[in-house]
Amino acid sequence: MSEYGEVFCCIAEGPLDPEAIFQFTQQMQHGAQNYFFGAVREVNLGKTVMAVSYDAYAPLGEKILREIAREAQDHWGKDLRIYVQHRVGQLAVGEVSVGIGVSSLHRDESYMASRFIIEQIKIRAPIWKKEHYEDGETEWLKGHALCQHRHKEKTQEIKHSCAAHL
Amino acid sequence: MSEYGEVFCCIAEGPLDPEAIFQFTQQMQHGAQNYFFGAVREVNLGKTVMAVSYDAYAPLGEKILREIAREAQDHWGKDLRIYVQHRVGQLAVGEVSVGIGVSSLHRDESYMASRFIIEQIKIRAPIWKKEHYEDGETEWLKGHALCQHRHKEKTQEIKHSCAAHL
Amino acid sequence: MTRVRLFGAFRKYVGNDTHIVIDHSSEITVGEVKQLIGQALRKRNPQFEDDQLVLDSAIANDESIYSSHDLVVPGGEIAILPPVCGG
Amino acid sequence: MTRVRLFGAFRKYVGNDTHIVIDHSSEITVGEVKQLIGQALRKRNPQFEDDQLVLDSAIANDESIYSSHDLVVPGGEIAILPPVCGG
Repeated sequence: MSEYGEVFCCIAEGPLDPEAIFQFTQQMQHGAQNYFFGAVREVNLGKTVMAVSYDAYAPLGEKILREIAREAQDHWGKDLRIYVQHRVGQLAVGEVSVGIGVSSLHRDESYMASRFIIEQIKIRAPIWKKEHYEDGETEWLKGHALCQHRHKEKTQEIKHSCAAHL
Repeated sequence: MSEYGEVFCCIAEGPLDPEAIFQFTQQMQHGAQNYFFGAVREVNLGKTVMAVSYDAYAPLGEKILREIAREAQDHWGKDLRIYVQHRVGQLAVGEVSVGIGVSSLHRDESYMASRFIIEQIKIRAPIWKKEHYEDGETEWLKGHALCQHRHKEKTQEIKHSCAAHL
Repeated sequence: MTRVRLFGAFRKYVGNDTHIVIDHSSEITVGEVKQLIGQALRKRNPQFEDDQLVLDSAIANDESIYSSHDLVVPGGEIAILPPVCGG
Repeated sequence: MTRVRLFGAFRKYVGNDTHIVIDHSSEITVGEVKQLIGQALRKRNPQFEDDQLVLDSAIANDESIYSSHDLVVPGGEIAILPPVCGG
């Protein structure tokens, strides 16, 4: 196939709707769909978490999500159909913060591309989280410094120079 | 956690309900959920497929699915919650034939266990498919010979001796 | 006598039937079972020639797959499982 | 003058504000921008001491992340992005 499959990337407050993600992602010609959902965990680094507040730079973030999706297509198949959604705002324990849907011709690409996307989100998407603990304390979590090397049209290079976790 | 997470395995005619799979799989304490859906592809080995008929030995098949799920728990975390469903009967192109849901504490286990389960299904589950082509012909597809070595309580050994694709 | 349930590619040799019957009065090995199944299939449908499919198949019951050292006692029901291709 | 949007851990130093302002009248490097941001944060909130966080952060606009060789022209809006931890 010579045309890129459709990509939907969104950073927003509203909850994720699995049904909508399934509807967007599935494609007649494809034999495989993989979905990943990340949710707020009750315990992180030994502390009991009550909620997590997500902060995001949405315009740049959505652009970076689209870049990541495009890299996945260039690597695992242009025809991949990809849905990526990340929430912002305060989420309770158990709530889904990130959802990824990938449909592809065969199963390998759907797993690989989905995994690639979540790993890249964690190191490249301008999103931050503040944990709210049971004792009332809050803490902005440490994270991955963003890559500040010039990388237009140099995807492969960046992947090595910035140690993206491929 | 010392107790095994809940496992649901089913081989049946009815269509898969993503919402039901999602409801079963998600778990409050877990930070990750992975879902895989395999669907009937329009083209296989260069031939245009109109439909696929799945035949299965359901009682043994469900038992083997439960064994596979248990192996995934023993390998990636007892607490994994696992849903596996495979359809039988005639499915049109695009219809989902197999669905897998895995929820786990962290994302790595959910991807790895899900992938393990689908790979094992393909080589161990007593399920067969007959493709229906546009010219009216049908063909039972070649497959993987089932392992006939004794393997009670010898999961590790079997994985090597029977070349399960881990 | 043992009833043998057929799956997958074996179905095409027996019309709408789901089983064939093999005749034996004592315990026999999985290898002998397969030989009897091949003979019974040929008897049921002279077009059956795929002895390799029988050799590549496993013998099982609802609970487990027989290992090549297991014996099959007469009077029960077993299944012959060709190479699988689910998913 | 450039408005600087703050995210993540920087927010805790500025109450309900979302931006600080840095004062410059000509193009400056990303390194100089970061120095000015550190000064502006300390002026805004004397408790700010996390110069390492500023050094570890990236400078960006809605479209892209500045490389360390880029220059920032006055009069616009940029953002300072601490190390990220989405997902």
